[in-house]
Parts: sequence; structure tokens; C-alpha cells
Amino acid sequence: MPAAHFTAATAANRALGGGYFVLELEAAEDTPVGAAQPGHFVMLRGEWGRDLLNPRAFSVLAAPSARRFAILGKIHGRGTARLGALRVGERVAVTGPLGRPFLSPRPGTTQLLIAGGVGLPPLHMQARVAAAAGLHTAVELLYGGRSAQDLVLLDQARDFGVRLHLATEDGSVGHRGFITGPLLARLDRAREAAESVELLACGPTPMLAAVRRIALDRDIPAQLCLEENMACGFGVCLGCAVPVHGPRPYAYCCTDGPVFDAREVRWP
Amino acid sequence: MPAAHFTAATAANRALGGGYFVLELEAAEDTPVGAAQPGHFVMLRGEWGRDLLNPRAFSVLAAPSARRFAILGKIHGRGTARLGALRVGERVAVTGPLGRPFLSPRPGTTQLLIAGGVGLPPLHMQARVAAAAGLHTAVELLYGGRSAQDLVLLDQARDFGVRLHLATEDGSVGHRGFITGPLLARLDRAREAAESVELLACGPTPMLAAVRRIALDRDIPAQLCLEENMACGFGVCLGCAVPVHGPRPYAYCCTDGPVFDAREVRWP
Amino acid sequence: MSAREPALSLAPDAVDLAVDFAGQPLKSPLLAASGCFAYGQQFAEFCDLGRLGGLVTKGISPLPRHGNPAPRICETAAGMLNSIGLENVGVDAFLADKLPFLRGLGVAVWVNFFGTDFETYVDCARRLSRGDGVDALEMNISCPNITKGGIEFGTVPEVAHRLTRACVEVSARPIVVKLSPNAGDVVAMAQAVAEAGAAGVSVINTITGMAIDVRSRRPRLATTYGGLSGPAIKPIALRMVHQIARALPHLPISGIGGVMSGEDALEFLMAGATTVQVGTALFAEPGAIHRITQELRDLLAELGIPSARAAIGVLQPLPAEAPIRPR
Amino acid sequence: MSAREPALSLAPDAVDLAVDFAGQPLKSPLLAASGCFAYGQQFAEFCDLGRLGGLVTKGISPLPRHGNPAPRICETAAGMLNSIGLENVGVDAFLADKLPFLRGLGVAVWVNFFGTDFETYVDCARRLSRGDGVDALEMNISCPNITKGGIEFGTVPEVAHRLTRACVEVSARPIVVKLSPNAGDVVAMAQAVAEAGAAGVSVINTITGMAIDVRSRRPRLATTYGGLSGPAIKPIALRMVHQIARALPHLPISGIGGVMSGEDALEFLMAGATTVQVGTALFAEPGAIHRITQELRDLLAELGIPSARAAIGVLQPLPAEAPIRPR
Ligand SMILES: Cc1cc2nc3c(=O)[nH]c(=O)nc-3n(C[C@H](O)[C@H](O)[C@H](O)COP(=O)(O)OP(=O)(O)OC[C@H]3O[C@@H](n4cnc5c(N)ncnc54)[C@H](O)[C@@H]3O)c2cc1C
Ligand SMILES: Cc1cc2nc3c(=O)[nH]c(=O)nc-3n(C[C@H](O)[C@H](O)[C@H](O)COP(=O)(O)OP(=O)(O)OC[C@H]3O[C@@H](n4cnc5c(N)ncnc54)[C@H](O)[C@@H]3O)c2cc1C
Ligand SMILES: Cc1cc2nc3c(=O)[nH]c(=O)nc-3n(C[C@H](O)[C@H](O)[C@H](O)COP(=O)(O)O)c2cc1C
Ligand SMILES: Cc1cc2nc3c(=O)[nH]c(=O)nc-3n(C[C@H](O)[C@H](O)[C@H](O)COP(=O)(O)O)c2cc1C
Ligand code: FES
Ligand code: FES
Repeated sequence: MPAAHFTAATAANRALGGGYFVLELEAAEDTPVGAAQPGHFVMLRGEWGRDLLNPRAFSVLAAPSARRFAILGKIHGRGTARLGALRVGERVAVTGPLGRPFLSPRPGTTQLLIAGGVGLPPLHMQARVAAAAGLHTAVELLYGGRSAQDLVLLDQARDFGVRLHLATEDGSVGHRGFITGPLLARLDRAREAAESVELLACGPTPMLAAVRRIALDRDIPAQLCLEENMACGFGVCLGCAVPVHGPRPYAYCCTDGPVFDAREVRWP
Repeated sequence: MPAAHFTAATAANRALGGGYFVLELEAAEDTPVGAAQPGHFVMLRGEWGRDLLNPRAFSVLAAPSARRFAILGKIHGRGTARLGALRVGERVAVTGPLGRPFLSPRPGTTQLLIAGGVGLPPLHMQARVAAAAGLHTAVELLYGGRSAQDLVLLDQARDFGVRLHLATEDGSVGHRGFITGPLLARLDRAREAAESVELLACGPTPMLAAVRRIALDRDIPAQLCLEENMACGFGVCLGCAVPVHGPRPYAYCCTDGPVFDAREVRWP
Repeated sequence: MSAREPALSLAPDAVDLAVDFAGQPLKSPLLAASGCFAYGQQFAEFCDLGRLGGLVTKGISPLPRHGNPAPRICETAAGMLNSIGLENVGVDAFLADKLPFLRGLGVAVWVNFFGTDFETYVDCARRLSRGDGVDALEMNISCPNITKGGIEFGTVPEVAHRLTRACVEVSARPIVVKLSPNAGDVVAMAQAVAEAGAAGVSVINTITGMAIDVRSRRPRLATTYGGLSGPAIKPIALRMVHQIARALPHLPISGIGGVMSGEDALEFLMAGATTVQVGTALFAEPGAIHRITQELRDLLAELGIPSARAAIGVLQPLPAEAPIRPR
Repeated sequence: MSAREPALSLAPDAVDLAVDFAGQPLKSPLLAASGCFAYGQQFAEFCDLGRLGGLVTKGISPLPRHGNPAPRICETAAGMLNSIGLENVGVDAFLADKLPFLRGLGVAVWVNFFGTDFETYVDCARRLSRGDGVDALEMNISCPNITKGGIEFGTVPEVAHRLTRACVEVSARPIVVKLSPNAGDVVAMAQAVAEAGAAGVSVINTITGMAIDVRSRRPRLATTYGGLSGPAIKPIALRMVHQIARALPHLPISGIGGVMSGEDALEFLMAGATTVQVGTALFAEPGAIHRITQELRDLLAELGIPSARAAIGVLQPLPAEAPIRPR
């Protein structure tokens, strides 16, 4: 998919609590981000002068039109804090869409979408796209966070009609504990029913590591959406190395990923 | 006068056209800036992270209360651009009041206040203070700029009841040419009338140099309010050296000035 | 009253941006810096590469290199650190797969290269300089991210001299030596490589730095140290360019470090650089060089400077103060 | 699912900030850096000076110095350049007029000093070290702003060794040598002065840089070059501190360069510094050290590190990757 570099204006910026925000950006003309698929990401940078030099990566949450798209951000450091504080009309430089997206559901296989915290957006979009294609039964969303306020955009997810499994570490919503609990239970049921499943996961690295272990142990295909520090997002800085098995020791999160096959990733 | 370092909130920020803006700042508690005199300045810095490291110097324009004060800024580089864009409620770190102010009018001497462009604020305040003390006849304001839009806050100046002499380089308001034209005419009249006058000037360095020449040639006392790059504003960085005559080759704009006796300044 | 200089403003289109670097003509002084442009293809979707003055490839070594473990980059105040580890496809793959694309662009192609020892440097220079479409070689003697050896190439003038001479002797193209700011005396380094036959110098490469994640108590880069780039280093880069230009007025210099705007580029020209490279700025804005070129053109026009050439080295000292006379 | 480290958070009040530098106790590791604090009086109206770990005076020379012409400072990206020219009141006026105020504060007083040649360095060390209330001398061997000579003091290890030895011999107080980042090999410099009897090193002084005003075609500083300070140089400073700490684990280091927050200070401690100096940050925020001290205390508490001492040099390498196994 061709990418573009363009300026967009803040069309809306809604705080969801817990540091989460949905930022909607609108360009003056059609942009290729309108055609983004789940897992595609954009690099964003506000008009910040010389400090905070590099743009920040965000998965596309939704692209309702060829000019407009949204991201779900969580305030982490200085860049996300500034993006979370953008006011309507303020401008942002955008590069995207970038990366290789998640693969679509295949007939006869259920995709279990495993989202941890701010890893939600690409899976939320995957559920949206599946629902729009009438495939809402082909995907289920497993979504975990620390507490109730880490689980955002649930109403929309419910509207997609996909099955939801929730978990919070403090037990305030859904299963008490990590999302891997409901995942293992679900996989047990799938095994009993000889159901073909595939895992799609995005979230904190420890969660991805746990999902990967489970996938490798049970020999289930898994697509992991990884994060790595990025300077460019389009394959020129070579900064976003991901250790992989195979002839080359490193792949690039931005151009080879961010979605990787769990077997490919060279983690301990 | 003791200075303080404190945080103030933007209470109002009014664009006047031509890049000029009046920024009103309000602190949560009383501050010594409330007692600022004409020529005193403050160092201002917004919440700018690591770039634009140093605060910027601004003459106090008015201090209507012990918590509130105003400056007149003109957009020049990146710092003034950011200050000019501050929105109500945004916070600014303030150090002040700093420096040595203009001397007050002495009985029997007329102070000619010579302002060039954004050099207006300390002289505007001098006129305000004189008017408030019933001394509006003891001061006259000579104010020059490139064109009409460089002459700001005229209504207020008229309200003070002080005599105004205006000049613009393009002749759009007042005398056509530099303000030194009306000044020389005024000085000629003073000489004829054996009137005792004193010059107080603030503005671009070439204007100050011209005023200084005139003062030295005619042996008229003159106080010049100078600008020099400043990092601290309170005498510790030693960055704001002003070449002076006398035992020390340099004085400091921030602590020895910004107001200097014209005879003291070591200019060509 | 304000003394404005009689700014003989010109029409931007009347400004001639062309420069000559070591006898080779370039359309404009602005080049993409090594390691920030990969081998160029990725930029084709963002901008018209034919409008660059030129480009410098990622550093090429005789054999392919895989680079360092992650994390390889992190941000710092007005800058970033990288320890990519000089990952590249190697000479053979470069000549076969990458060079054909670059040669078609119609802009100056400088191939950045390095070896891991004396022999591999020379080997690399010999082979790359014969590549069809290569205008010049930029020899990277400052490889902060290679661990074994190599540090003397970039810091000891005699060693740099020997290396440069050997490479110049076998090279079919001019060699521009890219200097390390980590050397104690960058002027001595420039002089050493100039005397060895370098056609020019590129100044500067990244400065070695580090950052720590206090929460994990670990360095932010897997290699602990990395190279600092971006606006943070611009004052240091500019100083080194100026020092070299003053000491060696006939040696062409390609200025590099933190260029983000046309004004930055003009600072480098005025300090004595003939070309100016843009690196880190390309990450946030793939079309940065086009914007910078336009800004440079507009600024030269505004200042009444008819050409990029006319701006090179025009820095004047400040006027002296009046003498001290006791009052 | 997220693996949070078992952060044994402590109450901030339980954190012990005291450190020992070369055998001398300090209440906290945070000192005001030389040249950014003058002789202290100006700060008294903004903050309680008794809460500092210590302070380093403006550099003192045997005779008063008037400094350089204006402009002496300018801002750069996340930093600033200065060429103050080491203006100071001289030894006699310092001892008579400035020291009494400092000695009353109850914090460590380090007197920064320099000479214009070997003899004046030694003379300065002898006289200042006998000042009542002086805890240590910080010897500035990196004076980018003095024009005549002196460059070797800061860049040639043997010269620095001889100078340090001579000053240590006549000094009644420990001598901390402030190193120049402009030296090619800062570890060699640290080693040379340590072997000559330096009680510690301060790392780093400003890095020589320049900036140009393209409109006037002139340097932004009257002296053309000046010293770069501020967050821009932090990665370089941190790297130098870490290199020295690794090579000379018993040599106390005072880390300096771009410290603006408690997190910055903790980075320096973790890299191996025992004290941390705050310079440029004081200009925009005279009470910066108090804020930074509080932030450091809170951060240590949050991370479960019981004392500043316990943070010194705790940097761990990153865990290794899994080995490569072809799929
Ligand atoms: C492909 C991809 C998709 C992402 N999608 C989202 C998303 O949809 N929503 C969201 O909130 N966050 C997302 N992230 C993470 C987001 O990019 C980081 O949270 C953000 O860069 C942190 O910036 P900061 O300035 O707040 O933090 P700081 O810690 O101040 O950032 C400093 C530097 O570290 C880099 N960095 C820090 N954390 C990360 C990280 N986790 N990943 C990459 N770079 C990092 C930043 O780019 C920056 O250069 C994504 C990351 C990647 C790689
Ligand atoms: C005592 C004093 C009083 C002042 N009063 C006013 C006022 O009332 N209104 C107003 O609009 N301006 C005033 N100025 C000038 C104002 O401080 C500068 O315009 C401002 O610092 C420029 O900042 P910038 O970021 O926009 O420009 P930049 O050029 O981006 O500034 C870069 C650096 O240069 C310094 N600098 C640039 N120009 C000046 C200058 N003329 N004086 C001092 N430092 C400078 C800045 O402090 C900064 O560190 C005053 C200056 C001084 C010294
Ligand atoms: C990610 C990255 C990779 C780089 N790789 C190389 C390289 O392979 N060879 C080289 O000579 N310089 C390399 N450099 C240095 C740049 O070419 C340039 O000298 C430096 O970044 C300073 O310029 P800047 O501030 O504009 O980025 C690299 C820089 C960065 C940021
Ligand atoms: C205006 C100014 C004056 C300085 N004067 C001195 C000095 O007299 N002696 C000295 O050793 N260092 C001097 N320094 C260097 C600082 O002490 C410090 O090493 C440097 O600024 C880096 O720290 P920072 O980034 O926190 O400012 C000066 C720095 C500045 C900005
Ligand atoms: S982020 Fe630059 S190559 Fe991936
Ligand atoms: S501005 Fe720092 S001493 Fe005047």
C-alpha cells in the first residue's frame, strides 16, 4: 500500500479517562490512510519545534473516510502527552499508512483477537472490519487491562456483535487476572470442539511473550503486532530491529511488521 | 526591589496586529511584580519542555494589581511566537521584577519619553505613572514606528493626558520619518524656551544610538533602556554585558540596567 | 528609527543554487545524509528525488552486516541516539541491486563506505568506485558502533592519512572523508586526510552519547553507547566546519549536523561548507530536503545573495567595540 | 497481562540523599554548577540555599577578569552557547567579599578556579585552598574562552597530569579536576589527573560550538566560538561519566550536563557519578535544584532505591537476545 506524508488537522480529541484518548485527524484532501487495514500504523508529530524530534507510531483505529482517521492513544511520555492535549484545529504531520497489516479471517477458522491495554486499536479495527463484512462470528475479542478504566471503547466493540471476553488484573470487570486466563479456557474449548483457531495479539511485550509461548506450545498459528522504538516508520533508519529466526537475524518492525508470525520472532 | 520566581496563568492575550500582543498574566498570590516601576522587566518562559531553554525578557507594561501584570510583546522569533499564541489559562514561569527602573520626573524638568516600536512598554508605563501622580504635564511621549500598525496602545496613552508626538517611516501617521525628527524639533523649542529637559528612550539599538548622540552633542541628560541577550536576568550568567566607560569595561544589562545613563554606554 | 540593511531582495527563481564540490557540479548544495536515506527507494513515494542536490547512501562494507541488537535508537533532547551497527547489504548486493535505481535519478550519488580493517577499506574503495553511476565515495572513518578496533582510523591523524592515501590510490572516483567529531583535533584530522589526497571532508558524523532508562536501570540502547544526531549537535558541527574552513580554505567541506531548515543550511554555507547534508530531519519529514531547498532559495533571495556559491564562507567577524575611555 | 517489576516503593522521606564525595559528606548529591550560580547571593531571594548539596563558585583566577565583548550568549536547540570569558572578581576579592557569605550556608563549597599559565594555576590553588569555608577546589582545565594558550591543559594528558600534581601539592583541600569534553580521550585525561592526586573529576564542561546570524552574516557570539551547555549535551556528558566510571571505578565523579529533572540526575548517578551539578537549568528557574532534589527523592522512593548512594553506578547491561536458530 502506498504511503503519504501530509498534514492533518485535529478534528476531535476525546479523553476517555485513564490517560486514553481518541484523536481524530482530518486532511484537506483524500489520503491513502483512508484505505488502512487493521495493523497498519501512522507516524504522528505535532508542530513541536526541535525537541521531540521524531514522530510517534500509532495503529490506525478507524478510517471512516478517505480524509479522516482516528487513533487510540495512551499517555505514556512527552509525545503522547502532547498529542493527548491537541485541540481542535491544531495540526499534525502524518506519514502513513505504514507496515503490514493483520491477515483477514480465513473461512472455517476463528480469529481470537487478544488485546492488552493500548494494544486494542488494530484488533478493534479487525473486529470492525470483520463485522462490516458480515464475519462477526469469525472473530472474538479477548481484552485485558489492569482495571475497568483500562478497557475502553467497549460499547463500540459490542456494537460490532463480536463475542467479548474481558479480564482485569483487579477483577473490576470480567475475569480477575491476565487475559491469558480466558484465552487458555477458550483454547481448551476449541480443542474439545476440534475448532480451528488463530491468535492475533497486540499489547505489552510480556503479554505477547505469553501468547507466543501458548501458541508455540499448542501449535496454533499466531500473528503478533509488535512495538519497537521507531525513528522513521518507513524502513530507512533501520532502528526498529526485531530479532527473528531465519537467515537474517533481524527484521524491521516498521516494514516487515508490525505484525509478525509468532514462530518467526526470536524471543527467549 | 526583591524579585520572585513564580508561576502565573494567562488571564488575557490580545493580538493588536502587526505581531504585537498584550499578554496579561495573573498569579495565584500577590507577587512583587505588582510593585514594578517603569523599566523593570520580567523573564518569562512557557511550559516548553527542553527546547527554548532560556526565558525571554519583557518590560512590565502595567501592573494593575499585586497579582496581575501585563506586557506588550512583539513576535520576533520562536519564543515570542509561543508567548503570543498563549491561551487563557496556560501557565508561564515568571521571574521578576528585575533591573533598575527609569528615574522619575524631577520638578522643573520635562521628561521626553522616546519610544521606538516595541520599546514602548516602559515609557508607556512611565507616562501612566506620571499621569497617576498628576504629573502628566511633566512628560511627553515621542513614539515612532515603521507604519501606523507599529503604533499601538495610543488610546491609552491619550487617556493619560500626556502630550504625544508620533512619527512613522511611511508617513501613515504623524511625522514622516524617524522619531528623531520630532525630537530635534522639540529640543530646539526647549532650548529657545530655556526649558530643562531630560530624555528617556527605549527602542531599537540604532534609535538609541541616535538619541545618545543627540544627548551627548547637546549635553542633555538621557536614560537609555537597553536590550542584550539574557539567559538569567538576575546577574548570575554574566551573559548580558553592556560595554561601558569607567573602571569596568562591562556592566550588566539585567542588574546594572536595563536603564543606563547615555554617557556611560561605550558605543562608537 | 531603525537601520535596516539595504536588503537587495531578489526573486527566489533568480537564485542559483548550483555548487561545485571538488570539481563536480551539483544542482543544489543539499544532500541526503548517509544512514538516513537507506538506498533511496523508500523516499520515491514521498518526493521527487530528482530535485535533490545529491544523496549519500547507507554505509557499505565489503560483506553484508546485520547490525546491532534492539533497541537501536532512542530520543534525546532535540536529538536522537542510534546504534544501528552499520547494517548494510554489502558491496556486491549494493552494486547489483541498489545502484541501478540511484544512477537513474540524475543527482549526485555519493557512496558511503567503511571497512573493518585497512585491507577491507581499500577493497571497498576499489570496488565501489568502479560502480556505474557513482560520483564520489564518502569514506566513514568514524564508526562508533563497530566494537572491534577501527577507533584510530577516526581519531589518529597519521592513521587516517595512511588509510586515505591507500584508498585514494585505488579509487576511480574522488574520496570525501567523513570525519568523527569524537577526535580531539578535527582540524588535524582534516589536514591529514587532505594531504593524503581526499577530495573533501564531510563534517560531522554523530557524537558518541548514551541515555539511561532509570526504571529498568539499563542503557536505552543495547550497545550502551550510540551516535547523537539532530539539532542538539548543530552548534558543534558548525564550529568544526568553520575551524576546518579557516585552516584549510581550499578543501571542500560537506557540512552535516542537525539541519532542519533553510536557515540552518545557510549557516553551514556561511561557515564554509560547499554542500550540506540532511540526516535525522528526514525521519519525521521524508520531504524535508525539498522544503529546506525552497527555504534556502527564499532566504538567499531575501538577503540579496544571488547564489548558493556566493554564500559559501561569507561569515564576517563582529565589529569591534569602541575603545575604553574612563569617564 | 503486564510484568511490572516488584517496585518496593518507599516513603520519599525514608530516602537518604546523603553522599560522600572523596571522603567529604554532602546532604544531597545536587550541586549548583560553576558559572551558573555566580557567588550565590543572587539566589538567596529565590530559594533556601541551605537545602543544596553544595555549590561550585564561578571560576576564580588570581587577578580579576573582565570577560569578553557582547554578545556573550545565544540560544541553540535545547541548549545555549556562552563565551563569558571567565569573568570573575579574582582571588583576593573572592576571599574577602564572597566567601564569607558562602561559608555561612552550611553546604559544601567548591571553589572553581583557573590560571592563565602553570604558575598562576598553582598560585590560585595555594591561596584559595586556604580560604576559610572552602571544602574543595574544582580545577577548570578546559577554558574554551581564554584565547591565549591553555588548550593543552585540558586536552593533553601529560600536561594535565603535571598541572594537577603541582596544584595538589600546594593545596590544603582536595582538588577535583573539571574535564573538557573537547579532549579526544576523556578517560585518558581522567586517569592522568587521578594519578596526579586529583580527589575526583567533574564531567563535563561545555563543548565548543558556534552559531551564525545569517541576516548579519556574523557569528552570534562576539568571540565566534563559545561553550555549549544544556539538555542538548546530556547524552555526551552521560557517556563520558560512564566511560570514566567503568575505567576508574574508585575515582569520584561529579556529573554535569543538561540536568533539568530528578530523572536526569538519577541517570548520572546510575552511570557512576557521586554528585550531580545543575547549571543552565538555573537560569530559567532559580529554584531548579530544589525541585530536582524533590523529584530525585520521589523517584528513588518509587523505584524502591533506599538512598542516593545505592543508586551510584547501578546500571545493568541489557539482557542478551535469544540465540539465532534457523526456523
Ligand atoms: C507499530 C506501533 C503501533 C503503536 N500503536 C499505538 C497505539 O495505537 N496507541 C498508543 O497509545 N501507542 C501506540 N504505540 C506506542 C507509541 O508509539 C508509544 O507509546 C509512543 O511512541 C511513546 O511516545 P512518548 O513520547 O509518549 O514516550 P517517550 O517514552 O517519551 O518516547 C520517547 C521515545 O521512545 C519511543 N518509544 C517509547 N515507547 C515506545 C513504544 N512503546 N513503541 C515505540 N516507540 C516507543 C518514542 O517513539 C520516542 O522516540 C505504537 C507503537 C508502535 C511501534
Ligand atoms: C530588558 C529587556 C526588555 C525587553 N522588553 C521587551 C518588551 O517589552 N516587549 C518585547 O516584545 N520584547 C522585549 N524585549 C526583547 C525580547 O526579550 C526579545 O524580543 C525576545 O527575547 C526574542 O525572543 P524570541 O524567542 O522571539 O527570538 P529569538 O531570536 O528566537 O531568540 C533567541 C534568543 O535570543 C535572545 N534574544 C533575541 N532577541 C533579543 C533581544 N532583543 N533582547 C534580548 N534577548 C534577545 C532570546 O532571549 C533568546 O535567548 C526585551 C529585552 C530586554 C533585554
Ligand atoms: C539512524 C542513523 C544512521 C546513520 N548511519 C550512518 C552511516 O551508515 N554512515 C555514516 O557515515 N553516517 C551515518 N549516520 C550519520 C549521519 O549521516 C549524519 O552524519 C548525522 O546523523 C548528523 O546529521 P543529522 O543531525 O542531520 O542527522 C547515521 C545517522 C543516523 C541518525
Ligand atoms: C554562562 C555559563 C558560565 C559558565 N562558567 C563556568 C566557569 O566559570 N567555570 C567552569 O568550570 N564552568 C563554567 N560553566 C560550565 C558549567 O559549569 C557546566 O559545566 C556546563 O554548563 C554544563 O552543565 P549544564 O548543561 O547543566 O549547564 C559555565 C556555563 C555557563 C552556561
Ligand atoms: S522505524 Fe526506521 S526502519 Fe523502522
Ligand atoms: S542575564 Fe544573566 S547576568 Fe544578565
